[in-house]
Amino acid sequence: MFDFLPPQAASLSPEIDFLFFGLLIISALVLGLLFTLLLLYCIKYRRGSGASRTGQEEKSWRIEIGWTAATLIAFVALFFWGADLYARLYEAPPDTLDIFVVGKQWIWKVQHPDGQAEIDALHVPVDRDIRLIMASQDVIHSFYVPAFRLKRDVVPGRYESLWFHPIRTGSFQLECSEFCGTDHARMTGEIVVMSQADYANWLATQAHGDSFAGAGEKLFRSLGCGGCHGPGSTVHAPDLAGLYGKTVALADGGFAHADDDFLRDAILLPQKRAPAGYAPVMPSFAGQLDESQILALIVYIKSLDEKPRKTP
Amino acid sequence: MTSARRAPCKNYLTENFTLRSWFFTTDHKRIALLYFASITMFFFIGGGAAAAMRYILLHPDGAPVSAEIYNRLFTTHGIVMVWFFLVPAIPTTFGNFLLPMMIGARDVAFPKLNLLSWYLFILGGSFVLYALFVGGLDTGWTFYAPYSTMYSSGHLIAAVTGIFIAGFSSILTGLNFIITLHRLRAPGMGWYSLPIFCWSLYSTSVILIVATPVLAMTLLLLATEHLIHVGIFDPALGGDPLLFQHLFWFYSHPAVYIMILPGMGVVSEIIPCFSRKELFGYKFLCWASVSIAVIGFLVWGHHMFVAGISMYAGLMFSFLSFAVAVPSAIKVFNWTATLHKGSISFEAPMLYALGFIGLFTIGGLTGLFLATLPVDVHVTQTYFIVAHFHYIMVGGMVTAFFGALHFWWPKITGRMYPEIWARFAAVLMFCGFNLTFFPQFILGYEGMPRRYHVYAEQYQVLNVFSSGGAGVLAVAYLLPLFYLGWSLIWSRRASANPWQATGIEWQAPSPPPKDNFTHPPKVPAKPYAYVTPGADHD
Amino acid sequence: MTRAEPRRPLYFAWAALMSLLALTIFGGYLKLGGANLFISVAIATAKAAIIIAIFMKPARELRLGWVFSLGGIFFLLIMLGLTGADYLTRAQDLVP
Amino acid sequence: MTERHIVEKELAEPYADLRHQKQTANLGVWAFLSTEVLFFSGLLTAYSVYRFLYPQGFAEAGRHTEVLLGSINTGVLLTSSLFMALAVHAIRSGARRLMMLFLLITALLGLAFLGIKILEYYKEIGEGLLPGVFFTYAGPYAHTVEIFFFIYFMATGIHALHLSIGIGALFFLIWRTRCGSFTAEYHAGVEGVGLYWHFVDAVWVFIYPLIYLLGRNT
Repeated sequence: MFDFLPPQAASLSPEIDFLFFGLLIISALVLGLLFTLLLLYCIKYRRGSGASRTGQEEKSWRIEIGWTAATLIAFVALFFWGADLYARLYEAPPDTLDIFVVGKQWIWKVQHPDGQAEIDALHVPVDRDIRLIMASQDVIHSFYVPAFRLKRDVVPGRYESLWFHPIRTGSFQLECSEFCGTDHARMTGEIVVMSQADYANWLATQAHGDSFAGAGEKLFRSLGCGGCHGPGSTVHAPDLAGLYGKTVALADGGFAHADDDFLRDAILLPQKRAPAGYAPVMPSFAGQLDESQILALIVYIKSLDEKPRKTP
Repeated sequence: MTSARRAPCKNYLTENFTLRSWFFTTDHKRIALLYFASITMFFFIGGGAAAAMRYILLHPDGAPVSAEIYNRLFTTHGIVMVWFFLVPAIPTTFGNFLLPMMIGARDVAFPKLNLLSWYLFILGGSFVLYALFVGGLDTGWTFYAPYSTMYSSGHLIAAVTGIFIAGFSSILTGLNFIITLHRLRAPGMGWYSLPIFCWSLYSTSVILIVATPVLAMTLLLLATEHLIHVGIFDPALGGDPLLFQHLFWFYSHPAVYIMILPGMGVVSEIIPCFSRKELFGYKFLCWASVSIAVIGFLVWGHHMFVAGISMYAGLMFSFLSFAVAVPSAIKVFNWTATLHKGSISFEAPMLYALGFIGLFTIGGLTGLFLATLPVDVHVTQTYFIVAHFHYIMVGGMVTAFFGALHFWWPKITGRMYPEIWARFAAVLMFCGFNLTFFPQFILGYEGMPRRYHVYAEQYQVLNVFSSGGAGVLAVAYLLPLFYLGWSLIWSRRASANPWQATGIEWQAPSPPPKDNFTHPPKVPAKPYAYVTPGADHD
Repeated sequence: MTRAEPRRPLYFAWAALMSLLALTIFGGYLKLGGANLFISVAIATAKAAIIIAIFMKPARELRLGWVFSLGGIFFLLIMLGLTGADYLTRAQDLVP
Repeated sequence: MTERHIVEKELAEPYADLRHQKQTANLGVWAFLSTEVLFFSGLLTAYSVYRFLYPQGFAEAGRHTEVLLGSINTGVLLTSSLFMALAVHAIRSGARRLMMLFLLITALLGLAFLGIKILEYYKEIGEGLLPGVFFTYAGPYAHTVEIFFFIYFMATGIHALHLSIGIGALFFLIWRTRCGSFTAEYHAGVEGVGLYWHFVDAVWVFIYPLIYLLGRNT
């Protein structure tokens, strides 16, 4: 539409642009009206001009209430327009392709579910719902893709997710938009959107050993997690198979949804949301694992819940 | 012109010439001048940093400096401009000088606290200048944790201490104004006889005393975490970085209104005076100021839409942010309506006021873009934000500051400024400003993040425009320094009321004597009782 | 000059404060789950109200004193309320 | 002293009569106290957020505070407030010597509070509960306990600082009274310090249950 705009590369970008231009037109009308009046009054009522000054508006409250109400109605309408679109931007649809992103000073590290890893680049297939699960190793970063009209701060200590549906192939700019230190301006990368066939090819040609879940399983063993959480263990510890997505009763009487953030806390801050019915003996692994290792563990734990369902 | 011929009698400037009489003065007018000198210095320090940044941004590869230097420059620019120019600018200078005079008082309620407030400001400023001269810091003015507390290596403690101390200076000023307005109004001066400038300062002061202590506590927590590594904000130790942002923006969003409300007050004085017409919708303007101050405390979360607050919190803050724009819109409409059937002349203060309306409206309208959630997700943390708040802060507040400076220059110094030069500077400022910051809206929508000194090639053209505009703007800001300085000695003397304005500060001689009024001022029943030539007044 | 002001309310206020202190200590050891917080904050509010109303007398000089004494609390509630609105609705923490 | 003497002695710029000056000073103190409320509210918000995020860890940490000393201190402070109110009452009827006595008792109770507070700090630091500097607690909720004690030391430390300033102000008042200030007609200074003292007391009234009584019910 306009040359200066970055390409509209995700399913919702045209809608965001539409909203933006809606706002732009409204603003232009308001500004046009205001500047016309200012200019008109300044010329017509300049000192010494012959224009009649009789009949100055004395009572003002009718006019005041009029324009206040008009402004308010316009604002409420704009709010609902924005709110509807935002809700769709915010909530990911089901069945997304999940890719893991770790930000650290000053690189973006990407892990695909099958184990392919890349730095400062993200390859995704076109026409699929893609969800990024993002973590930060150190400070707050922000994952920003202008062509998708999307950004999300990557806050250390928790997972942030961002979903999009690419609608055109090509290479788009990735930027860190939250100031993160010396080389903040160099923390950029590229998003490569490929046709589904090309994406399959690309995945195949990338050298990789284990799948991401496989890497997690190795870690799980080398850290000795199975000693307590394994099937034959004598220690009373939660069974991890099928845990992901469940609602867990907590020791303080509350409930928690066993999602990525919950598992992350369970590994790093086990007492933050301790489950009910277990002694608080889980050691903290904070400081021993980096963000992508934690992600690998979580992906492995997630994969555990699929097995029982496959063999009914 | 009797006063022009009369030999200068004793006024607050000629009362006494010793250094002691300046540095230990409790006269609100002298304190205003002490502040004026201090913030002028800070304005040019902050402006220098901005100029250096615009120079660096001419090239996409960030030459000729390293990232460290650029990061320190924008931090310097932010800290100095926000806390040592924009927040104190109008209240401590024109507020201090004019507030007691506008209500017919001899001084503010607590003159000694007023002086103490200036010393605190200078002490805080010294800490910040020390931090900058020994190497600066690179956190940005927002000090986001955990970067500021755990990772940055700059002189965080000195800078934060400086801001902490300067905060108490703000609190004392706010407290003084509130009590002064409640208690020292001249007999017969009701709330609805006050000029809008006083209402604006009252609203500003409420924000100053309510929000600033929260900043003080936040900075205290920040500094302690930095010093002894406790995890109050750092997630690695169990803290929550978003808590810092909540506390910080609880101050820093209302702080935006600290900066703009006094500007709105100034414009509300200038426009009726040069239109020779009563201010339209006076009571609506009064209460619009107060509602901005109160609703302004409900919207801070719009700085955090992409930072990880919940979707519901996002929607709530978005709605409230639209709500706070309503009173601002009311103000713009009322100023415009005041011009209708007036008798408008275009002296420099009026040019600044008209420029303010235009630039503030653009700033305000782009604020709506940012309150609209999906658009904010795209443009926040880009140059769109930078352009938006500079339209409010510089286009609005700084323009109003210069408007006030010219409008009350005769009252403060007793001299007229040179009109031609002043008009030229006003127009130059308006053009330079738009050239600098309008391209940044486009840059932002194209996706150039802020705080980047190395950027993609496609952004260069607009950046060059912006830097060019900054050059023009720099000249426009330096000009008044020369012609106003010149006017102090060589310009003609001003009469008591050169603009034929109705505010009672104009009933005092120019410059006023130490006790402000030579005889008790006549308080008009209603403010802005201008008579338009040719109108059929009852 | 108000010589006639009685001294007795001050002693009553002090007695009430001490009783509330005893009550809040006692309440702190009851096993009431979440209600403990509610009770202790309610008692603290009552104590503060006594201190303000009887010891401090906001309207001693000007009725405006009441506005000033409650103004700070009003903004404090805004701060707690809106910050809470975010924390209580963060999806990852609690299921309803 | 005659009316005219008092006016000559106490009246300051920019006031024309003492009543006006006194009311204004009183209002100024109230405005200052509303600022103080917001100063403490930053900490209160931090406390609320972390208590909400880590209920168990906070309960655990609360059990490590000195509830006995804290309760005694609450009583001491509430009593000091009574004497402060009595002091204001005394000067309002012109009893200057009685007021000095009450002020002295108030100040001594304040010092007693500080003494107990120091004892408490001494014990807690001995247990290794000083965050960042000397923190040796290694139970299951170590991080949370550290955050709790950070907020604890901040809140009580800033409170103690306020109290120390109050004590200093009380001795200043006593000294000024000996020099001849304060009469039944004009005693804005005493009332101002009184308001401040009661405010510091009211802050403690909230600190006490939130810190010392936390986690006592399990």
